[in-house]
Amino acid sequence: MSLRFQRLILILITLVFLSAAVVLILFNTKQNIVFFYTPTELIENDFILNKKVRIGGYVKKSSFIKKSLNTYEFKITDNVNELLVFYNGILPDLFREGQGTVIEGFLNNNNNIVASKVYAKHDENYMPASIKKELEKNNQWKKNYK
Amino acid sequence: MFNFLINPYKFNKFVDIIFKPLVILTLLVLTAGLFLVYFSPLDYQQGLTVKIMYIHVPSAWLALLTYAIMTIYSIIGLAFKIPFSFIINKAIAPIGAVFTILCLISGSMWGKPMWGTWWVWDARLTSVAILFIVYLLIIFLNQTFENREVREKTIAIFILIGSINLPIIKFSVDWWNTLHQTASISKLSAPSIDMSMLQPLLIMTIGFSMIGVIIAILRIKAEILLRKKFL
Amino acid sequence: MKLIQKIFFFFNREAKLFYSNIGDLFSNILFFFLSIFIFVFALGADEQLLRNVGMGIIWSLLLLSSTLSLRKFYEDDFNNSVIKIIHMGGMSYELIVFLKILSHFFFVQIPFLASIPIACVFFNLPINEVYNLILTFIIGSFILSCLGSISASMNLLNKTNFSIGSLIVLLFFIPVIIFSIGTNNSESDFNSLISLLLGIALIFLGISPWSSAAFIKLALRNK
Amino acid sequence: MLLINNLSFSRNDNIIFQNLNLSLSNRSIAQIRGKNGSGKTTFLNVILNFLESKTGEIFWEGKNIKKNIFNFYNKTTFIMDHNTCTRKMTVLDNINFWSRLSSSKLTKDEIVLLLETFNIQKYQNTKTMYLSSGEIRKLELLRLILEQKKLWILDEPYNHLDDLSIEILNQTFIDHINKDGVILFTSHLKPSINNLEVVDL
Repeated sequence: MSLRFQRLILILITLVFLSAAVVLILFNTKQNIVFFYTPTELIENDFILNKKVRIGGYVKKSSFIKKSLNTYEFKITDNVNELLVFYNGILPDLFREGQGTVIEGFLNNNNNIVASKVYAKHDENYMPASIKKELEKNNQWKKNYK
Repeated sequence: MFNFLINPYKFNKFVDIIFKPLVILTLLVLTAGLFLVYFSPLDYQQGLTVKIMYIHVPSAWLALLTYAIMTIYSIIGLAFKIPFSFIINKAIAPIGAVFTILCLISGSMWGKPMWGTWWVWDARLTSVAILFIVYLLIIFLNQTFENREVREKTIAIFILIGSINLPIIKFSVDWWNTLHQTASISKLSAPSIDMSMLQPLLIMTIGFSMIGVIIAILRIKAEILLRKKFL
Repeated sequence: MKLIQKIFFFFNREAKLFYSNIGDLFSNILFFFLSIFIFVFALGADEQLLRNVGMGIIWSLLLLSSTLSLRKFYEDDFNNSVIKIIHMGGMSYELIVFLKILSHFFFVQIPFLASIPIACVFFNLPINEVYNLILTFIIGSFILSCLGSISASMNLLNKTNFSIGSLIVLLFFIPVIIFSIGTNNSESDFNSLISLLLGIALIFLGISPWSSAAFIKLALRNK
Repeated sequence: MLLINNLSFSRNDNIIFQNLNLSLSNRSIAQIRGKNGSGKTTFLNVILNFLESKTGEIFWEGKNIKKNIFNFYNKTTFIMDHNTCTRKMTVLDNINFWSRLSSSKLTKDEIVLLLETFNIQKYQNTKTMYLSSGEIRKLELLRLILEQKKLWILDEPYNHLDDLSIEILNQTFIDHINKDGVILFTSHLKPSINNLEVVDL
């Protein structure tokens, strides 16, 4: 068994291992390292009751109700389906209707969430406030969320 | 033309020529950047806090760029056996570490008002923290081995193994839906950042990278002198 | 044919070496159980808290206590140049590293596997978490052996501080910990996580013989 | 038939030895002499391809050793200056491991006979860490006879040995040469072996 023959076998074995590994990893990377689920994803793989879960989406327009000091109720949606959220605590100053948000909380039975933490998610558009006023003045301002 | 990047003597000659003008140019660029940032408009969503971006984004890019440069140099050093590349690796490791810690601190300062928390365990932030730990390990490894040849080769191989982290950082926002927003500049369509904010950002990036280059030049020259003493 | 006999006697020697200093293994397992007690005292004995936190603590303590036995990997075989004699006996460095990884897996990691159920009793984990823990540990411990081989061969000539070796193991073990604890929260589907862990194990199995052999050759050249 | 032509080696560019030529036909023995630190051990390591030589090649039986290293190793025994037996294993375990590794054809009682000639048979089942350095040295040299290879390369074989053992060692060298073996060893002593080729470093 000369050295080169041994090394050749080991090269073949390593290539087989590496290709199998790449296939395994690429095939199922998507679902599991997830920071948050969208409401549709959550509903698809059937709710997990009272298990800590993170949901990301947009605050539905005109669904924001301020019940009392620091307790709020709003709907979170990803333009497909939506979930009702109860939250009491301080909201980040970026948070308002139509804004992207990530919620950590527990699902109680009829598909609404008691949130323990609310993050405001900033999308990637930066635009000076001045231009926004002009656009609003001659009402070209339209908020098209995908 | 480019072999001052590989040959220490040519590097010294080239550097002596361009060092003084480079320092003056950097001061100019930085003052221009300072004014542009001061007069840059507030963001329609965040208002004043967006100004942290002018430190956070350049230091993030330069942290990744420094590691990419170190990876290229370790490949050159190992494959073509050029000793100068190991000198450069040793010299620019701390610069990358400083840029990474700058990016982490400015990022978390920006996160508190925007997201509502100093630190959140998501893919982009954790992988940048791992990059910082890799930088620290490289700096510590530089002090461990007695034998120079073993030390250089081990660190070069370690940098190569650690470079798996670069694509993870770059594409972590696109692969997994993370709290950190996707890239504003590299989108194929028009960049979703307004022109009046893009200019100061680019100026600040150029300023930061020139500071990095100056410090790198000083450290590499010091390293060459150190190496000559032992040679 | 002769090579298989040599491999068999290589394992025979590893077994003899393992049984001759069995004290090392017991000190590792003792470290594992003592640190479990420390965690339990630190967290207080409240049932529900221990149950939630148990799997994570056990996994990280397994990782830490297996980095204790890193120095034993190549250190004494390298110092008295037995590696050179084995290489002259007809085995390439890559094959020696591969056999070392397998023998480390059998003689160091399997006893840890035996001590997991006892640790789970201390944290009164539910049965499915214990099952998750054992399954992910089998794959995880193999990755630990590969990583241990890489970091041990990297630090052969490193006389000053050996802790860099365990730092490297901890650093590269982060994704494995994320996935193996991920099997616990039930939204992520189980067998995709396990195949992900298998993928990482295969990657490390692929690169560790080559990188460890390269480090050993480097160390032999500059002894 | 070992042939070395203009071998030179330098460690981070200070030259250890330069264009060294040596040719050892069958039935020949050579000694490498030099003051300490003159690169004797490095020379042996370069011959055995554990160190990369700067220039020059080494031929064993006409073929360059870099091409088929395992054929070369298959016919060589290398005894180092430091002890390579495992301290935590007994003498017999070490010997069994060595004989299996080099697939030697010695039977069990031949091995016991060998132990008697080196008079370390009473330590058969004791761990090597309890033996004296002279006895461990004899155990190392025992590997020469155990593996029955053609080319013997030894590094400082005579240190730690008493006169009787040196006499036995010289005798084994002469027997090996008569069975047309090749021996190359480094030592600063001047052993009384006839037609000894001397290489000065």
